Amino acid sequence: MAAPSTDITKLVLEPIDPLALAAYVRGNGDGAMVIFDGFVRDHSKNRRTLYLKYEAYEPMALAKIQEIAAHLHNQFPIHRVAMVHRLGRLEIGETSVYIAVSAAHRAAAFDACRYAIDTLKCTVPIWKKEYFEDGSVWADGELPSAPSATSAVKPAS
Amino acid sequence: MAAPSTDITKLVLEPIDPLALAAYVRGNGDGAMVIFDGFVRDHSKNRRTLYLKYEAYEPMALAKIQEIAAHLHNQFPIHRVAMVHRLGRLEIGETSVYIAVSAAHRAAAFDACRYAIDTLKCTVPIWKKEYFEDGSVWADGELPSAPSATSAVKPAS
Amino acid sequence: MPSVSQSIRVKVLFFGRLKEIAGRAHESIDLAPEADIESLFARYASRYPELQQYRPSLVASCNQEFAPWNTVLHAGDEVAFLPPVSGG
Amino acid sequence: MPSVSQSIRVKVLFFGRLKEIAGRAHESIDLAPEADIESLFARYASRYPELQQYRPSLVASCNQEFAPWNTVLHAGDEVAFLPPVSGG
Repeated sequence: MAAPSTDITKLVLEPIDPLALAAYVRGNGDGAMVIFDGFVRDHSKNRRTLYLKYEAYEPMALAKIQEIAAHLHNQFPIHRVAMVHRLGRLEIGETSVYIAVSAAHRAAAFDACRYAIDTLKCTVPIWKKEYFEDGSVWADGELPSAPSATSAVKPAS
Repeated sequence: MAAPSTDITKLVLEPIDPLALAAYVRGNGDGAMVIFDGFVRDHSKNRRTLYLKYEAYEPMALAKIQEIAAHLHNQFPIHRVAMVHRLGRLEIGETSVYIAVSAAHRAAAFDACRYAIDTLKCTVPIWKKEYFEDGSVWADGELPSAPSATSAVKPAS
Repeated sequence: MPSVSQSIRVKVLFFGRLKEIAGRAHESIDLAPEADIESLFARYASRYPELQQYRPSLVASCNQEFAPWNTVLHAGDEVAFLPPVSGG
Repeated sequence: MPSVSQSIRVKVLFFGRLKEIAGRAHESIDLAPEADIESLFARYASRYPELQQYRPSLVASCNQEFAPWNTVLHAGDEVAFLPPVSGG
């Protein structure tokens, strides 16, 4: 279930280079690439954002990103995947997450790219703190759907 | 129903510059951008492709692309759109169509980008000729769903 | 009163395979008043019989908008026969 | 035969808001054998009462995999309490 070694899955501190990732992902045998670029918005809930900081449970986050990439190859007829998340301090407009998926046909590339970001957002242990002029807050976030207690009590079916 | 003047809609002969388009489309008030990059595959139906040529009914094709962009703004909460199609001779790996959509939230950007390329592929009067080692063919293409005859005969409902 | 034989001139455009068959990208042609797009196509199909086989796969446009085949033409109209599109 | 009082040592990690409350990113702690993640959390909640309110919004991991709260811990396990994730 490992992602093919030709995928790029990374957590980085430095700015993400979209052109290099896109160039790597698109192959001459493909015809389509879909990219998701997530970046720092200048506001949050009507407050002006100054900058963000991201932190991660790094080894687990990387493993979860690699699981997602591997799952994409199992579920969709795609070629290559790049999934990169940046950590540390990010300024307004800077890319926090970049996902590129290439495929022979666009439907698979769209489906896979969307599945990747949707799954990343609700399962990968990364946290965002938003800094405003008058303070900072941890973003609300999503509760990962973790396994429930291993209990003898079964839910009514 | 015109696309906002801040959109980019173009037919071009020169190579498409993805970085410039992406930088233009993503704004500091957005958080998400979805990009579709369609490019020349090195094969078609098990034959090795040498290169492609695209031609268009240029004024109508541009008008149809602008209609699609305008429709995106009507249907989806998005910010900016770039839709660029290249014409003339394209080599393997070169981008033929590039669509970027920015939005505050990713779902709208995905939906709009996908709608744009799906609609472009079946309604915009552009034609592709594929060149192989032993000849060339016009691509099969899609029949636009044009208005049917204005007739007094109604279909059974 | 206009003569019943007065003709109208329209511009016709050919693309893709049709351009190769017609050997030209466009031409102007004189039609009888009340001619529709279907009858215009029939005229080209009689001049270039190879065109006829493509009729089911074509859509028509008039003045850069998709148009039904029974659209009646007027002087100055720009008509095109559009093969299945393959952009993207 | 091992003594019933023999303890196990596990590593505990704190992230986001929890790291701020605990004032540290990680520590090692000795637990009674058969302790589960829930009891480990209870221990921290008694040390840092502010933690308790976040319990419903947390998920647990053991050895870098999501784990039920009743997972029994073993020596050397790495446990983390994960606030709602907000990557992307």
